[in-house]
Amino acid sequence: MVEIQINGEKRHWDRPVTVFALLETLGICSEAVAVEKNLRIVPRDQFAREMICDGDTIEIIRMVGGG
Amino acid sequence: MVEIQINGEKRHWDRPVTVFALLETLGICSEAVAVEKNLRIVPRDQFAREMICDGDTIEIIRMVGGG
Amino acid sequence: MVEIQINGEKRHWDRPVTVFALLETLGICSEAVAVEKNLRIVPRDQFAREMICDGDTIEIIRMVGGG
Amino acid sequence: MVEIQINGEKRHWDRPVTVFALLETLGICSEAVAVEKNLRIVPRDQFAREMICDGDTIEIIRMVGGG
Amino acid sequence: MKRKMNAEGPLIIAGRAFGSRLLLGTGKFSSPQVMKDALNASGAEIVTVALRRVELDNAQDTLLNAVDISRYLLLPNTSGARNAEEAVRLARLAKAAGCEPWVKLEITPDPHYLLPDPVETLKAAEILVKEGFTVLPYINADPVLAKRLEDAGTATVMPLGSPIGSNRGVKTRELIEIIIEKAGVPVIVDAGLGAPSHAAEAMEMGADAVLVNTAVAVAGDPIAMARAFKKGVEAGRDAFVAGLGIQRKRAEASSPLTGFLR
Amino acid sequence: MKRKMNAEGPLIIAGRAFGSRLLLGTGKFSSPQVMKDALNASGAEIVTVALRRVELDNAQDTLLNAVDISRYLLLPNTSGARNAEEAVRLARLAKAAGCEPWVKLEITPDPHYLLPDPVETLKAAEILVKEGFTVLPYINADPVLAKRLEDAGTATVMPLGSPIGSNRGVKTRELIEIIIEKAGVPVIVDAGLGAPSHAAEAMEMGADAVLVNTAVAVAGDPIAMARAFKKGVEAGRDAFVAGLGIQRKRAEASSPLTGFLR
Amino acid sequence: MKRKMNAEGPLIIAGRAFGSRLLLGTGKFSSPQVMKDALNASGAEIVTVALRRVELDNAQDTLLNAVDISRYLLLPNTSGARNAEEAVRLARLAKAAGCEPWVKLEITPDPHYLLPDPVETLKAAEILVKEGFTVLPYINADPVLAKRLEDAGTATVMPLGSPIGSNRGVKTRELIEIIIEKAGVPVIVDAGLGAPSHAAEAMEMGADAVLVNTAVAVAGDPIAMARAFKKGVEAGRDAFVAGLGIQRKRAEASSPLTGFLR
Amino acid sequence: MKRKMNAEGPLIIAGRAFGSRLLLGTGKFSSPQVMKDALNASGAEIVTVALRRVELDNAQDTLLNAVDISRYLLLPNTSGARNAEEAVRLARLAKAAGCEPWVKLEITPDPHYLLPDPVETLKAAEILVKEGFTVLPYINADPVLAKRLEDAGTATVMPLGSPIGSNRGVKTRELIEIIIEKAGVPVIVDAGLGAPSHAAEAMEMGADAVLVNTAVAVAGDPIAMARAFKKGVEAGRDAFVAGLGIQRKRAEASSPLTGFLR
Repeated sequence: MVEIQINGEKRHWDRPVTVFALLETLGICSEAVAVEKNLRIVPRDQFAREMICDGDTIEIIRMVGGG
Repeated sequence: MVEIQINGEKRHWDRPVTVFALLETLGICSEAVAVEKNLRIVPRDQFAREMICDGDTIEIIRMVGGG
Repeated sequence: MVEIQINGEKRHWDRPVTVFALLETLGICSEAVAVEKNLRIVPRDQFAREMICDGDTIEIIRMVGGG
Repeated sequence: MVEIQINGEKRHWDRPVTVFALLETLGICSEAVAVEKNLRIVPRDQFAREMICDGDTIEIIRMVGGG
Repeated sequence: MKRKMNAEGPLIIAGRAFGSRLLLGTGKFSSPQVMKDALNASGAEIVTVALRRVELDNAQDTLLNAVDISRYLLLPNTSGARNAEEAVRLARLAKAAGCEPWVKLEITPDPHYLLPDPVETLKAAEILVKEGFTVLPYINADPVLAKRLEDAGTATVMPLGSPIGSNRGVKTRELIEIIIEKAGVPVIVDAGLGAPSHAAEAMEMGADAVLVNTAVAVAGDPIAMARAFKKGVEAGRDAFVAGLGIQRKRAEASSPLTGFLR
Repeated sequence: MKRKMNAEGPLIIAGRAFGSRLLLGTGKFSSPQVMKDALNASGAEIVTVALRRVELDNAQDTLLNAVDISRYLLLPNTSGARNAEEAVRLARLAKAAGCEPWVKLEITPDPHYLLPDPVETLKAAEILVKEGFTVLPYINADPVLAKRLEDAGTATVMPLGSPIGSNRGVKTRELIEIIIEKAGVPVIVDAGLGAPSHAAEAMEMGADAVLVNTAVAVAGDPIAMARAFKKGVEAGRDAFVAGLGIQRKRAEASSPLTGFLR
Repeated sequence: MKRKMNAEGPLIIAGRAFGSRLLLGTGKFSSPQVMKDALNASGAEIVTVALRRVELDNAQDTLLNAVDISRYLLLPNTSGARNAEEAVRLARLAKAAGCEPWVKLEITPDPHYLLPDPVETLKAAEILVKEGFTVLPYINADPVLAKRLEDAGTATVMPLGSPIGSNRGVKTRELIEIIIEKAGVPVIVDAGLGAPSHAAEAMEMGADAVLVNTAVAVAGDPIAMARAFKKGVEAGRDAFVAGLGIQRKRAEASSPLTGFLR
Repeated sequence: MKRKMNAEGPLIIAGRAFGSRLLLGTGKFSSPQVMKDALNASGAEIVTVALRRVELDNAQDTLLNAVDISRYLLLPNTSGARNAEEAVRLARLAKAAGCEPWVKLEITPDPHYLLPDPVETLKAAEILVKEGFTVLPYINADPVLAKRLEDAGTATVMPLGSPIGSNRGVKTRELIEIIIEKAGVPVIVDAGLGAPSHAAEAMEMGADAVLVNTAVAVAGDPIAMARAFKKGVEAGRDAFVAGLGIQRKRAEASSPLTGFLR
């Protein structure tokens, strides 16, 4: 049982997941986002390998309209 | 019975009156006003002599605050 | 011998001339000008008939650049 | 023989002098000035004691008109 | 500019000298007492008044009780007049009511913006001057009209800074500068001056006087505001006489430009 | 705006009260006597001075002979400093020269427009505040910088109205309004005020004081101009306290709107 | 504002439709060819001309050779006229010279600032309207005069932005806004527009068209400047039709205000 | 001004050429389709975007579906950042999200007026330049700060005209003129431009480009307004290149000054 902080919300998984799997589960297209794990950016080509474990803090960021 | 138009209002007297009497009756200090009778100005020194008769139109004007 | 005042200058002719002839002599294309004779405008279709005699004052006006 | 840099100018004395003596020699009223010796401010109550030796750099500053 | 000749002297209108260059209106004050105190604080010597019908059922005259006529020149205006004829009629009534033959000529056909009618104003001015009135016409900032009124014999011209009561200041600066340059009679900037800085600006431009009403009458503290305008007018006039510096694009050091420890 | 609370009271800087809200610079006067008389006419209680090397061959101090120090707070500026280090050095020298530990902090790397450096100014302010100086920083009209300086412990902020000596007035109005709204320390508008109307405008906006030098020093008659600025500052302050009316697009009649003979 | 009804349609003057809202003057160009190319680049459909005596010793007409009359409506002005009589005489001569009965009525007694005379202008307008002329009067920014001219039957009003050739832009903004609000005929801002931004500003205010001459004719590159004004006028008109936002005192974020990583 | 050398050429930022001098923001549009059409009408080649958290329960990306990335350079801003650290973090995230290493650096500690912090902006710029970012910093109209940022290697400076979204135009004109005069990198006027005339004015002053968002996004018709700004920017640029005439106090006749029938 792992607890992850994602974009300020607590979420739970029954086991550690890759960034890629996380995004897939959340229905987020990985093409358009940036992911920070514990304040460190996860390069896109690492999404499939980078594991998210209990207690990790994740930020998933995307572009929106702005001036 | 005479009808006089004063400052746009109809007023009635039982006989012709002088401007002076008119002002007195209305409680208007004659020092501070100008009087027009049928579009003609009545000089202040004529107030006591100038008669107002039936059908006359009178304007009584004074100074008020203004810019 | 006739003396004509044209645009402020005295000019002389040996005989009265029509407006048309005058313009031709001066090398002015009659299409683009207006002519005043003694403060009265001469309609263009009168140029050929309107005689200019001794003592007449003529103004020949044209369009120029302006704002 | 000592050489002193004062306000950017080289000046010579035959022996080391106090700040106080220096100002007096230059005809500068010590009340209205500040003195820097080798980038270090010399407190006014030290003027009589502080010696200026060969190679020292002195700045003598005063108030002038300014906005 | 001949007008600058007696720059340090008093304001002279129709041969009459005034120590104050601030004219005050008497409209819109919350009470006669407040008005009286504001007039006092302003130092004004010329105060404008309007003419209206006496209310037959409420005939006591409050305004004149408050104002000590002897201290001020009461300058009746023709407010309400929509054309020359009405303005002339009001001017005559004002005289008959005991005013001196001075009139602030204002003709405003449109009640919305209360802007003056140039044609009717000139027409009325010509009539009133002939009748011996000292005419102070309220006009748009129109240099040609100002000149024509002066030629017709008006004692001043009173161009507007911005619409009456708008408090927007001297929005017509370019044109008022021309009026001042050309004028042979005093130029009094009237209408729209909402703050002492506006009055000071007009005076710095070389105006001979300003007229203020709304900005003082409706201020939070009309007496203090009257005093403020008095100072603003004096500040602007003093600066005009003292000679203002020109505006520069570049900066110009106020401290010696010898640089750091040089 | 807490600042409006003691609107009617004196100007208070670092716990010290001043009756006048006009600060005067001492640069560019044609003679010490003219400067002395102008200071006198201005009513200023704070006057700025610069620091420069004594000229070894011409050592008599003219400035201080003219000014009666006891009457004024001499506020040394750091003019000439191009960075924080030079400014701090000048501030210390000023103190050693007998000034109180007050300093008008100005750091202007570019001699052309003499505009202040925000980064160096903040750096120097932090150092000088730690050393116990009362710091009055000259800055661009930058509300965020103003707030940071206040947080760093400066006694005031001194935003510029327009470049030094340009006489162009309050060209940075929008931003100075924000500085005033946000400030917890006195806001002194400095630089570019070329006429009393400019000073009055700044005060009407709610500035706590203004500093003027060039406009007075180079005026045709500096003494009269000093008096004019004194009145302009008082006019603007009085108006701010009295409560200015709002600006309207529409006109608003100053005479009763009953129309002609109604 | 009825005028906004056909905001998206063409400019209509006296029942005649024009695709361009930029009128161009033909004075002061360095050569007929430059003028021709500038007219072309401007897209103007109405071009103003003046009337002068033919020089007897130099009679070839250069202007008309350059301009292809069929492409433009030639709008003769009455420049030089100092009163109504002279203006009427010039209008009649223009018609006799082959122009359509349209006239830009300008009466400027003072050669210095070339400002219009309101009284003579109204007088001349009344005469010319009776004679069947389509009259476009050049006036000061005077809303009451504008209304009177409209009532007299003029086809437009042409208030000045600032003095002719001064390039100072719309200095009379407050009053022109009122003219536009009240006008029932097209308002063409004339005189003083020195840059495309000035023309755009006038159009954004709701002006129906602008007239430009000096700014184009004396530009470093008149053809490029003509193109620039064409775009400026279109930009301003498009913006007026599209609906401009209001001006705010506060800032309003263009990016989502969720704050940092929220 | 070296900057005028390639006046007729394209806008070049960090060695990259752009045909359009109008940058458009993507905030506050009523719908992606409206935004797409407005971008299209504006002719912009650089469009700004913000970075925010994905909403976990509403994860579909609408913005990028609308914008055809290949046609535009997406310029991520650091809006929301209150200090250098947060800004740097956002810039890196933007790059990780697939943007090119370009960033519009904005650091606004105060959410009220959204004005930039000069000290934090310089600090972040130095870091990001070292990391190889092309940095376009949003700043107050501060010539000294602009120079320091240029020296630190930023690709442009982006001074504000007036507070973001205020639509008030170029209120900081005097200072932006100095920035343009001194700048060795493109000057892009950002924030507060509320109408095409404002954009044209900035370009006429010699700005290299402008950035607009609110005025277009919230217009009655954003697509038409985008087109209007496109024309306004081109008009201003063309006029700057063509060479504007100087402003005169006097009038200057556009018609021959020979007087009436002379």
